[in-house]
Amino acid sequence: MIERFDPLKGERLHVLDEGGRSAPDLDPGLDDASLRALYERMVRTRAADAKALKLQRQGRFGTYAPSLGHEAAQVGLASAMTKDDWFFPYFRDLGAYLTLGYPLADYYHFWMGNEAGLRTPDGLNIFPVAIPVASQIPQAAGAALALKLRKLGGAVVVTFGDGGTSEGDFHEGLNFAGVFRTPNVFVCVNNQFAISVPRSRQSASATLAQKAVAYGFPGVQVDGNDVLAVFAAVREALATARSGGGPTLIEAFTYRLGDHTTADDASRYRAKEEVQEWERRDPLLRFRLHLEHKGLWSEAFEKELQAAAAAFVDQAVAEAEARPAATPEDVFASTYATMPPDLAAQLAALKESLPEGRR
Amino acid sequence: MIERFDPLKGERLHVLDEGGRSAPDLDPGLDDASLRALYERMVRTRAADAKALKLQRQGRFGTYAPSLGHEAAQVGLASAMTKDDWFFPYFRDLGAYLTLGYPLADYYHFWMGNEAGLRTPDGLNIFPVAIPVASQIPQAAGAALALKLRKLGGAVVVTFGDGGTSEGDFHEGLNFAGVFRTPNVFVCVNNQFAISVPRSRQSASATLAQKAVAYGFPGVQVDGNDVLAVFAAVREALATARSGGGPTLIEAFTYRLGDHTTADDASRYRAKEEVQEWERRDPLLRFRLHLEHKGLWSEAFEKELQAAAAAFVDQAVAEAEARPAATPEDVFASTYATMPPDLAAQLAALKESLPEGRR
Amino acid sequence: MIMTMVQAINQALAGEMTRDDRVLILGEDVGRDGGVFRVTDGLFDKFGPDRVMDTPLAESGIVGASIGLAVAGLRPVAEIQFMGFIYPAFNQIVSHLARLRNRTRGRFTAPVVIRTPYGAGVKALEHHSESTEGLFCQIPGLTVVVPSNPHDAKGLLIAAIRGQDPVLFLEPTKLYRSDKMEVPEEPYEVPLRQAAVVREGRDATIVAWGAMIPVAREAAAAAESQGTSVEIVDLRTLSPMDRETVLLSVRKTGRALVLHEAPKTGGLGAEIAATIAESALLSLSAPVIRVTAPDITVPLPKSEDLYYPSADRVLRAVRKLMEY
Amino acid sequence: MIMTMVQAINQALAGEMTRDDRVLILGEDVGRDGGVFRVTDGLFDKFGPDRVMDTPLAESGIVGASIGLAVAGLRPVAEIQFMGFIYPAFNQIVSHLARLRNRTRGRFTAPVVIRTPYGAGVKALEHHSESTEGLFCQIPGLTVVVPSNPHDAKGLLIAAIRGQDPVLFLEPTKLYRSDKMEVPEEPYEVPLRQAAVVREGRDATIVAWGAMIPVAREAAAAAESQGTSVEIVDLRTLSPMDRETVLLSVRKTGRALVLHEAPKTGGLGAEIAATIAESALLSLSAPVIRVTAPDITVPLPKSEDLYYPSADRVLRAVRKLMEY
Ligand SMILES: Cc1ncc(C[n+]2csc(CCOP(=O)(O)OP(=O)(O)O)c2C)c(N)n1
Ligand SMILES: Cc1ncc(C[n+]2csc(CCOP(=O)(O)OP(=O)(O)O)c2C)c(N)n1
Ligand SMILES: [Mg+2]
Ligand SMILES: [Mg+2]
Repeated sequence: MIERFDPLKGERLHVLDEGGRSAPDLDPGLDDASLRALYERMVRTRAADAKALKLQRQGRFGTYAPSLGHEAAQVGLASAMTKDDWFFPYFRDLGAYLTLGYPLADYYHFWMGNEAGLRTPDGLNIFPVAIPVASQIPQAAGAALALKLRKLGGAVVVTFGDGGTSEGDFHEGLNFAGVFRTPNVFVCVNNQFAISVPRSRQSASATLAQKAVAYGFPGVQVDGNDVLAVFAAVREALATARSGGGPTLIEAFTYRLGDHTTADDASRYRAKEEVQEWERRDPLLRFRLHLEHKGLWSEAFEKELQAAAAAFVDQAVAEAEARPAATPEDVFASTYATMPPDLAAQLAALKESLPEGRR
Repeated sequence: MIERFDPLKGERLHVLDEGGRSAPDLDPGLDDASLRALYERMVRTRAADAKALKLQRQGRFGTYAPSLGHEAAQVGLASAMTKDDWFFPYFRDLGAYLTLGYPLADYYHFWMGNEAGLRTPDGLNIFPVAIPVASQIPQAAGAALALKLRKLGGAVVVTFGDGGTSEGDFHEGLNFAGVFRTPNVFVCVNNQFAISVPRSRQSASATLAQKAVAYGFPGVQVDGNDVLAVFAAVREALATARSGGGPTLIEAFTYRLGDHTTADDASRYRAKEEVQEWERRDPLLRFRLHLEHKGLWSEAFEKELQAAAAAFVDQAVAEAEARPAATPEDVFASTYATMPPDLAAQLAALKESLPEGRR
Repeated sequence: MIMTMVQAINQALAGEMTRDDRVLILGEDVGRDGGVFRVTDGLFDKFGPDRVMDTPLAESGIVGASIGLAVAGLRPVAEIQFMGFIYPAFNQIVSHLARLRNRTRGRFTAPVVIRTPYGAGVKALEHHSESTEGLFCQIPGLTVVVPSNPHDAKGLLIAAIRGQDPVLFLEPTKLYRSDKMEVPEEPYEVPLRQAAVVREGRDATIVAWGAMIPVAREAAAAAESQGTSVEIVDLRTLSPMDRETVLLSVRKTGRALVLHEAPKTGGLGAEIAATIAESALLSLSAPVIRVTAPDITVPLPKSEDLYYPSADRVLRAVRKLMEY
Repeated sequence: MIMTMVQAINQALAGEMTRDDRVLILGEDVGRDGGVFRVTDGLFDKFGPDRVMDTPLAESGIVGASIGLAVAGLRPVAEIQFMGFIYPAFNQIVSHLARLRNRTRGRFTAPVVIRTPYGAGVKALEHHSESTEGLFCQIPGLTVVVPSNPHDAKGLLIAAIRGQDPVLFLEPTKLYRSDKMEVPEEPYEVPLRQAAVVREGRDATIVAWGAMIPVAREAAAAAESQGTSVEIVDLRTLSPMDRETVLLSVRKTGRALVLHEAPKTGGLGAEIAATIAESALLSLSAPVIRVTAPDITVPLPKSEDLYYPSADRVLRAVRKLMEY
């Protein structure tokens, strides 16, 4: 399917039209439960994201990068993954985390300012979020090479933004993957801005998907607000990767509906009309229409999801905020496998200088 | 002309066939004097290169990266440049240096181990050679942006090898150039090896020229052993650049006939047959045949050139070896615009510790 | 006029761009957005897209391009969005920017100023609180500057832009808006390579810079009330270092404390302590003490207090110096 | 068996790859070519292309990929062709390799060994003589090792490969083939984080590492003939540093000289001198002296003698220490 949409010809893969009707020849053919699950994940993601913003305004959260508008891309790609696959996320991936089973309390805990929240639970193959843009990409290529060499069967999905494609690490990572034909799926979430810098300033290439031409593997642009399109493309790319077919670059074309982070004011560089235009293309709305067409959506169902999501989120907040603060030991202990004597001495001295309660 | 050869279709620009006959529709139409000059430059380059190797074996030269086999690429690209253009070379560009008028004595002086040899004579716009692979590429994009902003009219040519295309700086440099539509001509001298690493290990892309697709400007693969093809392509790309048409990536497909450097032994990783095959495609031989067809070559002419080249080279060696060694002042003075007191003190202390003659 | 450091830097940039049309700004979000800290606010509208250029998201490209811009006759002031993101440009800085003059024996130079927000103490995201000045103070050819107040920020930046050497200009985010002071409207230079004694004292010397100056002042005030008179040397230019001013003060007070927010081992404090021990050993009535962050990665906000030097820790160290 | 450092390192690699099939080598020209210094000679034929991998020419990619390889269960030994070309990988090293354990509180670790030829003294090309260990000795989480002889090279590399932390393993090119010594055939570990007293003495201590050890020995021998007994501490692991061994020696001799080939300012010598002044001040009968390269870029071969510390300069410094 992917090869049918040539980015050099400006073609883009859609499964759902704006009205939520799916193209029969492209529909991934998920059963009702799976379709409902996709929607539920998007609803949860949005609820968890909204709560994070609220907590930030209340000073209970650090600077936060909202996912509003990215739900279809995040949930779509993660829903196509299996337990054997690895995920190398970037900093705007809430829906993918939740879909893969990363505890929301941990996610919150990290964004509240605690390293402990970055400790991926055992059994989950989720690499810690990369803050330095694009630095995770060569790492993901290396992890995929390891899976290939060890014949473990899984594949590695790595995400990054449109801005991320400008970094040298994007190039070096994709080039490695091409040379070693690693089982990688590179998902560029093109929300058309890198903070205030528009996509046109990021690269003169007509699409970001076409950059795959430089690395000798396929690239495809998909509608990032169409959860089925993202799901279908990633599922196919993963199958190709697992079967030794090599990497794929997928550009998910979408739009960031919120500010870059809570420290940003997008109104300085984006016209209200443009934002409104994209609000009309809300990925949740479109998929809800699809479910309606299939008779899988009702007010009651919606209420149920919203209520469940709210409870889920409140529970996570409570858990995260109940976590004890990191002790000095916690902060020092993981610098090396075993603590050097000088560092131990620094720790002891620090504790002495701390008020009772903080030691 | 460039757009007629699509690297994605595996097309490559040749002007001369193996027998030295030129394709009428592609021939740049140089007059006899210019054609002879191209040949003379290649002959000189080869003589100067051979001498460097000889000096190195005699211990009169440091480790050296020979240009044997690259003469057509080097002379062809430099012959297309004008005084207003800038050149950002890499470490295997002897023929380009000579063509642009860089004193061979200076070139030798540098490779003999003296910074003074890197001091481009006033009036020449040649940036110092980049040893860290690909690091010159974003610099060349910046210089071109300056020419554009200052409306100076010139363009910037930057060279690098096939290995150079794997570095992040290649990507960041070409991407900048695409975004700012800078007057750049990027010439990748693909000699099919990065030391021992074959081109196939460098990237999975079928050609290196096609990487231009990622940056939104044209790329073309030319026969790098065909001086007229390189000249014609670079001349057209320069014209495009100067007239605001933006950058071009030119892949000059050639072969390194010698070792990577005098510290390398290419026989460890290349079959003799392969080398011999390419020796038959010697760029000088091919162009000599072309001159013969045009009645522009004779034994006498060749003798003349060889004699002149030998004299030119010997003169440069004598000059370079007559240069005084750098003084401690020379070595300290250009670290900052004005020497900090501590550094001056270090200089004084060093001189004290030196034998009379070395101060 | 009373202004913050952000305003002072903005004024320095605007002034130099008006004075010299070769000066231009490039970086991520420096244009319409005015920079994530609003340091370049208004400059895009005032000078246009050819003088204030948003670049692709690529630090090596930004510094590499700046070298090319400078060599071809312009005066780039590049912004790296946070010091934690300068590392991708490290090769361009170390191998080229700092060496170009020497490599060409002066034929080509790269008078590039790289500005970047620097330091912790503002509970920022991971990688947004780096203070790795020590990495850059061991690179011959590079000048490293850190202002500690709005007045110096303006004057030092103007001096950097007008200078002939590449300058890494580190702006303490903690001080961007924390205090305001009177800053002259007209352009002026605060000379590079000169430390300043920002508080006179008799008993001990604190050598510090940037956001540690207010911490040092707080500790000094507390020490004063306990009868100890502390002198504070604001290094301002970290490299090349003004050793004279440091040694003069230490020879006078006989006691030295070096304060920085970077981890202890290999930090610039080591160079300062070594210099004092080398050149003022006989004046010392106590070993030099370094008050720094521990040798760990900057913790996330909730644990920042376990990392960031406090006035209280400095005060304890001063007492230790006095009691030695 | 009598062997060079190149052979010893080669044997360490071969031995570990035989012992542990998770160990693999990647880098530029490490395969068929056996590395530009022949350090990996024969390993490609012995272990095949999946264990000895030539990579594209991309240092950030090499280190970044190594992190991924390690996280996914392998034990990569990456080669950076020369230390002067490690800078493009600086972000991967500082922001990720050194921090991964801490960032994930131990859930993920990156036991990667980065080998790279290091140092001047062999009249190499520009950028091929770097000794910027000081940059890496201020990065929490990273271990930095420099062997000074074939025996240590083998044992330290084996310890590094078997260890749980990322290690930067700096191989002095000057020593690759300069001297041979008896090295056991079987694998053995020389423990990390432990300095060694390689020459006993009473009057003064020289702290050095790598290619400076032979220089120190030469100077010590000359001093001996002049009646001065010099002790030499080979640091071996530069970070985390074995301060105990250094201080023990200095407390005994009362005089300290730090010797390294990197420029003085901000070099690791500053940390050592500062440590001694902090913790052994009262034992010092003279200020610590640093013998280093001047604060300039490594000159090209013809001027290398103006940069590289000589035994003669060390000897003068020892005399100065004694005459203080
Ligand atoms: C190497 C690096 N440079 C700069 C930054 C600061 N920064 C954080 S996010 C961002 C923009 C990222 O844009 P994009 O890649 O499109 O992802 P998006 O935020 O739009 O999802 C920038 C410049 C960073 N985190 N890392
Ligand atoms: C950043 C960097 N890494 C490694 C090296 C070592 N090195 C020098 S030349 C070279 C191969 C270059 O190959 P290519 O770019 O194809 O140019 P060629 O030598 O074939 O002309 C390598 C790896 C270097 N100089 N710079
Ligand atoms: Mg974006
Ligand atoms: Mg090559």
